[in-house]
Amino acid sequence: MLINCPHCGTRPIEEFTFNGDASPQRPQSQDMNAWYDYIYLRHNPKGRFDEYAHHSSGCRAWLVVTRDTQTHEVFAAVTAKDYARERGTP
Amino acid sequence: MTGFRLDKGGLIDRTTTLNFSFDGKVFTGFQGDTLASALIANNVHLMGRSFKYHRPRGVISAGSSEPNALVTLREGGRQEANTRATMVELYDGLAARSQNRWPSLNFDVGAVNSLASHMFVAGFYYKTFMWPKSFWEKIYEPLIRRAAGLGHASKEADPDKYEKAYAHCDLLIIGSGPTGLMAALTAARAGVRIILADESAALGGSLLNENEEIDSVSGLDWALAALSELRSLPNVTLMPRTTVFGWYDGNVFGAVERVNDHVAEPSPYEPRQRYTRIFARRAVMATGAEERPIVFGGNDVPGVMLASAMRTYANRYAAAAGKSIVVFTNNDSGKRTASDLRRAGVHVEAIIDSRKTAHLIVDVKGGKRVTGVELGNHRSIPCDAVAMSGGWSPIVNLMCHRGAKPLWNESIAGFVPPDVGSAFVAAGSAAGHMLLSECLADGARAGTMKGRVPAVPKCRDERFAVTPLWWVKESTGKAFVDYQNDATAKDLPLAAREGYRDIELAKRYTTAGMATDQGKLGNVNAIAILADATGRTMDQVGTTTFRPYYTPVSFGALAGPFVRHHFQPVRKTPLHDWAYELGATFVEAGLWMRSSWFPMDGEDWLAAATREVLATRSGVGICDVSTLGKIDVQGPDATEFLNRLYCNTFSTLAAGRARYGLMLREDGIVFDDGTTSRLAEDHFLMTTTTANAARVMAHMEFCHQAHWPDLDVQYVSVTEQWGQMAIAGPKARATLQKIVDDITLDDTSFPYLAARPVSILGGMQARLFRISFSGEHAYELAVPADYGSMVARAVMQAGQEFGITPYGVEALSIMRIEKGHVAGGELNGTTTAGDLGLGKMMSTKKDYVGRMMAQREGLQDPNRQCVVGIRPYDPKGKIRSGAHILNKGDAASMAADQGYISSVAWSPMLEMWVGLALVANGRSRHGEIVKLFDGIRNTLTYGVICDPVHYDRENIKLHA
Amino acid sequence: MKYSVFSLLKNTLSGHKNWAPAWRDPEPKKEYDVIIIGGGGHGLATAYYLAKIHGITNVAVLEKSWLGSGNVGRNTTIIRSNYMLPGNNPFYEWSMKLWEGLEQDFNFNAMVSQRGVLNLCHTDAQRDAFARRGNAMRLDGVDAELLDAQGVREMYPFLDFANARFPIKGGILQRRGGTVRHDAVAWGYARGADLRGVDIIQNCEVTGIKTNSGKVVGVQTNRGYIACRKLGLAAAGNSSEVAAMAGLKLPIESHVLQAFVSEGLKPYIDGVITFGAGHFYVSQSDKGGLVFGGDIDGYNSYARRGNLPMVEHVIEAGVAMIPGLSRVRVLRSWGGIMDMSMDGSPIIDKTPIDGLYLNAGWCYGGFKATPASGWCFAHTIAKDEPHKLNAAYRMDRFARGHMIDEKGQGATPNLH
Amino acid sequence: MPDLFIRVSPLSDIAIQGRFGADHGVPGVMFSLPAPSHMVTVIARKGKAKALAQALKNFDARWAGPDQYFVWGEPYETVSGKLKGLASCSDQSHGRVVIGIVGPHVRQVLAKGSPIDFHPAEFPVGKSALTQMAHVGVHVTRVGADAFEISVFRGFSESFWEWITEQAEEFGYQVT
Ligand SMILES: Cc1cc2nc3c(=O)[nH]c(=O)nc-3n(C[C@H](O)[C@H](O)[C@H](O)COP(=O)(O)OP(=O)(O)OC[C@H]3O[C@@H](n4cnc5c(N)ncnc54)[C@H](O)[C@@H]3O)c2cc1C
Ligand SMILES: NC(=O)c1ccc[n+]([C@@H]2O[C@H](COP(=O)([O-])OP(=O)(O)OC[C@H]3O[C@@H](n4cnc5c(N)ncnc54)[C@H](O)[C@@H]3O)[C@@H](O)[C@H]2O)c1
Ligand SMILES: Cc1cc2nc3c(=O)[nH]c(=O)nc-3n(C[C@H](O)[C@H](O)[C@H](O)COP(=O)(O)O)c2cc1C
Ligand SMILES: [Zn+2]
Repeated sequence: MLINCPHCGTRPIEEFTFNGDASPQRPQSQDMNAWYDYIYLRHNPKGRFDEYAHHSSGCRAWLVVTRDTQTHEVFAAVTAKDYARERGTP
Repeated sequence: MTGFRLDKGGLIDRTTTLNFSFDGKVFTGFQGDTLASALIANNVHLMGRSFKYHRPRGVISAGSSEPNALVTLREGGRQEANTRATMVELYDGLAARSQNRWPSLNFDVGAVNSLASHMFVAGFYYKTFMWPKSFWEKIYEPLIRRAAGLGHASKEADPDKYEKAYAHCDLLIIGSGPTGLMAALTAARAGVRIILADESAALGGSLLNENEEIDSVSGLDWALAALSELRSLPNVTLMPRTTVFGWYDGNVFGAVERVNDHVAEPSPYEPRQRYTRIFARRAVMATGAEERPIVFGGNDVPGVMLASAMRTYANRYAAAAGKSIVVFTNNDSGKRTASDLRRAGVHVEAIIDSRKTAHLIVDVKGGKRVTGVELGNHRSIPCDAVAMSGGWSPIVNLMCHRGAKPLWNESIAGFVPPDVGSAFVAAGSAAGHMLLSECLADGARAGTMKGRVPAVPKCRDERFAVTPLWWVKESTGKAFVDYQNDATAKDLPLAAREGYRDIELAKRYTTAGMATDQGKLGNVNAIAILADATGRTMDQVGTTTFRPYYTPVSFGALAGPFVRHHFQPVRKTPLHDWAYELGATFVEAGLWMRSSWFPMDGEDWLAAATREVLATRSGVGICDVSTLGKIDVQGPDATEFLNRLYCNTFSTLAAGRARYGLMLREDGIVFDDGTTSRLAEDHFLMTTTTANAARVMAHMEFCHQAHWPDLDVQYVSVTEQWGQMAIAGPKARATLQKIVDDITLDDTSFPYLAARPVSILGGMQARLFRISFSGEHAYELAVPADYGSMVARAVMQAGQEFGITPYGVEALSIMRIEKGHVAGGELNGTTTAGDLGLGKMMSTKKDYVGRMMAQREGLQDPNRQCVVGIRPYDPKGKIRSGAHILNKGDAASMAADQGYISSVAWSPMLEMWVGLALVANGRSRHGEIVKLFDGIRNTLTYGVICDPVHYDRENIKLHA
Repeated sequence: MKYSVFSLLKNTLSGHKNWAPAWRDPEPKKEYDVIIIGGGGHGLATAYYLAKIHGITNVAVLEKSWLGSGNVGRNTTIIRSNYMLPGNNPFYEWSMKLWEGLEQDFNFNAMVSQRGVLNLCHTDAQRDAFARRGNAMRLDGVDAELLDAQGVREMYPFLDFANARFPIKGGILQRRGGTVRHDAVAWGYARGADLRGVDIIQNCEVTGIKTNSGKVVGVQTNRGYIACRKLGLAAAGNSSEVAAMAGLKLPIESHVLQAFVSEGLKPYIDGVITFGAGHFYVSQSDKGGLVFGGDIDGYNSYARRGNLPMVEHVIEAGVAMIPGLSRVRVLRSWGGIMDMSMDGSPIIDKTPIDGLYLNAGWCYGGFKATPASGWCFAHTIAKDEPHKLNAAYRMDRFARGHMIDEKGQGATPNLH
Repeated sequence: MPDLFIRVSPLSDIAIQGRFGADHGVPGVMFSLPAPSHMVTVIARKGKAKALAQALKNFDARWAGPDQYFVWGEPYETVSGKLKGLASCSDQSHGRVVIGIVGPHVRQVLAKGSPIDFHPAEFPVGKSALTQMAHVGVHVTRVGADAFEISVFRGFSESFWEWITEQAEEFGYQVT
């Protein structure tokens, strides 16, 4: 599997470390249920999926990679910074 | 023809004779032979024994699909089992041994199995061996295991080297037959970067084996010309002896090059094999087609082989499979076989073409060598070899490695590759084109990256037409579908009858297709027979799942150079040389090598560590602590960042001071700890535990980039920039005073938790921290790494008058346990700040990672196991880490479990064993006597729970 | 038809023409008392014990593909009960006890083979952790032995003691651990359940779950609607997908785990060995192939195949542990979809929806659990409350903060 | 800081000068250990990336991550002084070991470790990248048609040296 790092260009997954679903957002509230949901519950979709990937053996940027969990086709990769700024705070 | 080596022809070099042996018997062959062709030329056909029935078996194919002719090569650490004789290039002195037979290939006791073969049908194992219960493991299974398996693997280390590599190209072409060559020529001439890989020793594919005509020269000459043109081009990489074994996500291909398997021993500078990950923008699967056996009685008797293989042995290796041949075919290649063999001077006794006669072969006569065949009409024909052709299967494997299934094509009677997009296309016979002209045209098409497809050379076409014949049902002899696993035609209907109708279930029940050839020859026949037995079409039954590896790959190739002590890189500290000079014993700590203790004449680790502790606590000691993670954190928002990462507050930390910090995971469990110093208003130096350094860094990057991208903070690991040493003990200050320039280390100018740049040894910029893990009056001195050992020596010099002693991680750990400081044993990923007695550190005034989830009932439960001290009830007694703690009166059971001992040490100061433990509600149980259950070491003793701080609870020495 | 020496001889004489099918191939009925989604080990075992122990026989097991096509048919077959944290061992030890009598119980040879499971350790800290674990096992009445380097060497002299990057300091051995022929487990339970009247319906994919005022009433399938009173989910890697049909969101991620088999060899490794300085475990199948595996690939996946980096990791570790493997060839590798839970431990529980029960979160340890999982799930479904053996495997443990995290990795599924 | 003190490279007694590996005439590659100099990690402060890139034109600055560089040849004090307000600087002069590798087979050697395509069209002279080789993170810069400079963490340098020189054996190599 190859990922096109916005900083480094196309690199294979051996240079990356994955950290699961990028869609849950760290709650601002003190609501325990919101936190439980954020920490523990996952949609875990079959198909298109936004996933945190750390270019740990490269530029060390955290990326959000959009990928199909069934075909492993990689559609896009953006930096986690842009992704976070894009969606703003919950 | 004299003997079985043809007088002329073939791509062998008759001027270079090679000696080799098979089962100790010595033979000769020629350069260019394979082991199989050389044996055939010596009229040796019995090359192996089958898996279950131990039937005599000869070579079936001339390539990598060979199921029968598996041999063991080489000796000792180089011994290699199950090697296909058809793929072994002959070299002088080659010694091959047959397998799966006892006492000898010729006389194999295991063959008695075939007497009971009527009982040994598919699934037989599952129905029996159940009574009496105990017999399975004691009797049946050991017998089965000994009978099963093929060759013996070595238990010695392999002396040869292996390499890994990456390769990149615009176009990868897999297969160098007419299709592959045409594709390569087309692409190469267009100037794109290509790689042409072929598993065979020589490039050219079937053009080396068959009599073809292209551009009015022989197919062979055309191929040689094409290859020399390709060789001359800078954008072309040719990879013979290279098997592309798998297709992976992102159009990454795995390939193994047999760099030196064709020589007795590789040069010391070269690898035996090289594994390459090929990143291809586009790839062409020009892997050709595989001829199929026909399933008929005795189709496994040595001397029965694929027609194309028999042609290949004659044309390419000048070896005759026999003197008198019967050809059995369901397609046009019968004619071609006969003419090639006749041209080679081999007598063709009969051609039995199932499309022309109803009287098919029902049995093959002969045990270890064909003596004749018997037809349905009871007519028998004497012969010493049978050439069979059951049609052709495109080699679709690679294209199916990512889940796509091939499709049945009626007109060629074979499965053709699925469409998997333009990045990987099939061409030539692999795509179902059986005519040479089609292959050339298809190759040119596949090799064209853009623009129009160039014209291709004219060629002569052999007719191709096939009418399926799968199984001669009237067969009287055993008819095999999967040779190596001894799956017969009858096994499949049986599996279906018993409910294993799905092809995947039938495969598992009969093991057809599960041998080392992965059913390259047998699977399509199996599918057809199952379809017939269950009244389904080929498409309805479908194929089993194609998986890597196209052919089996050695562990060595995939491990590459990362074996034995090179398995993982070694990481050495800046003080390594210094510690080494002093005779330190080193221990692995992750990838680091750390000085563990410094034995003096004959001391064991405990004696050494004890001495080191005593010397440190009474005088001064020096210890390498360079492995602690060090992260430079800077920027206007550095303080805010640390406040959010740590559960305690850092905004209140003054410049020039250090503070102990505790980090939680977002789930509220303790993650890591360490002291962080404020070097300037906007500049911190964070330290982490050795074990978590990398994870903490990744965690910071995650929190910053994913949660708080707008914080103006910069951080980078400076772990390797600094050699860091702890200088501890009553004389630490006096020692250091001698090497620091112009500063007095008293409590006012350099108090506890001071952290400042200092100049030492007359001008070296260093950093000094007054922090202590040992509980002594102690400092940590950080110096630029290249000076590390030198400074350590200087400190030793300075401390000499105080009897300074180097100490290692063993002594370090003894001292931290004496002081009740938590470390790895307690920071185990399941403990909370409260469990560690650090609950008070959790700020209530700010948000930080882990704050919310730490409030869950289960993490607040007063009955949680928390850190206490533990000592043996009998002061002379011993306690051990890992022992569990039970209430004094309770019998041993998990229900009564109160916790366990997480760390222990022999305390030189208290002269007894002391430890730390995690005990339910432990803080309120100091003084309680408990049972210490260490059943795994057969001891049951008593202990006393106490305060975790065993030594100098008042911290008098720390502040002394 | 009972399998016995006699039935075998009888059928041999009649040319094996009269073997009865191991299971029927029934059409789905309109309604069942209990429907189990998932014809894997756990689903089939659940049906078997529902029928055998609880006398509930109007049961269907719906399998979207062929019987045992899931993880039960693709795992590395290791069974053990060597856990550390309270709540785990009693369950896995019960599983071990069931394994020990299983073949006679369901009259099918599943080749249960207690060849011993040895975990190696390479540091003092690892040894201490093994001691802690071994003692927990002993406290639970499970067999466990702590070996020093010499003890390991006597069992497996061909491990790398000479030149290893991470020296072998010892290991923890459970002699009663071992391997079981994976496919046979599915087939044995299927046959046993079928004989007791359970309908095993292959190629029947559940596409929807129908509830009525908070209660399950049936399932939509590619073969039509089927009504039921109770519904058990045992869909392993697909648990999230199936639970979502009932509006449930699970503490689970799906990940791919690869496994490997070598070419057939004469007996080479007698028991099961797991490496402690890299992720690698290996045993030898009765056919002679070395069956081995390592870690999950690390990215979320529903594809039953992995990529090269993990292949290399696993094989590097293998050769690091056993240098002699260098010239052995790997024959085939494949993948399965792991239901990785947030603390590495499973869930066997009721759900907020009346009549809907969940069995999931097995990570890569659920094969050994098959008998106990089926046994406990059957109890939970029949009695509408968990048995005390699965009392720790409640879904609400995460919200309440009672995780069972043997590895101490926290809510990071790909690290369990 | 002026080097009043003798810096001891971790490779000093491992990288022995001479000719090793196969002998096909000219060495396939030559390894050198550029004399220890200064290396400073420079990371742009928020919103200062462009200004920093501009300021770095007067330095030997090599890309080392998003808005991050290794500045070679000038001491930490100088660099941090000149870039005050633009960037955060950290001295790495002792933290990384630099290995120079040049020769006709240099790409083949690097290809045994890194997944990067070092074809000149893809990786021109002057380009830097962060990648991994032999389980070790490396920073690599193309300094000539077939010349590269690689830096690794000090602690790994010995292992890395052993590995990379072994990869060059088949071509024959020289240590200068
Ligand atoms: C490579 C690998 C190695 C492993 N090694 C071990 C090991 O050594 N020891 C060990 O204890 N465990 C091991 N495991 C884990 C173990 O195999 C699993 O935890 C266990 O098999 C899961 O339970 P199961 O058998 O019921 O799952 P499965 O066999 O996967 O059963 C689930 C079934 O549900 C079906 N299904 C899913 N969705 C639907 C639907 N909508 N409708 C109908 N049916 C559906 C699937 O088709 C599947 O057949 C391993 C797993 C893998 C993949
Ligand atoms: N006699 C017949 O009836 C008949 C039937 C089919 C094809 N043919 C002829 O065979 C020829 C087919 O030409 P082609 O070029 O398509 O195929 P080919 O058989 O000539 O070449 C295929 C090459 O691919 C290589 N290969 C296969 N799998 C590989 C892998 N995984 N890795 C590396 N190499 C691999 C093989 O070693 C072989 O050299 C045509 O001339 C066609 O007419 C004849
Ligand atoms: C314990 C075990 C042993 C196996 N042994 C073999 C074998 O000897 N030969 C073989 O071809 N496949 C073997 N396999 C792999 C299967 O062929 C198959 O790949 C695996 O069950 C996954 O199924 P799939 O590849 O059809 O998806 C084995 C699998 C397991 C779990
Ligand atoms: Zn990157």
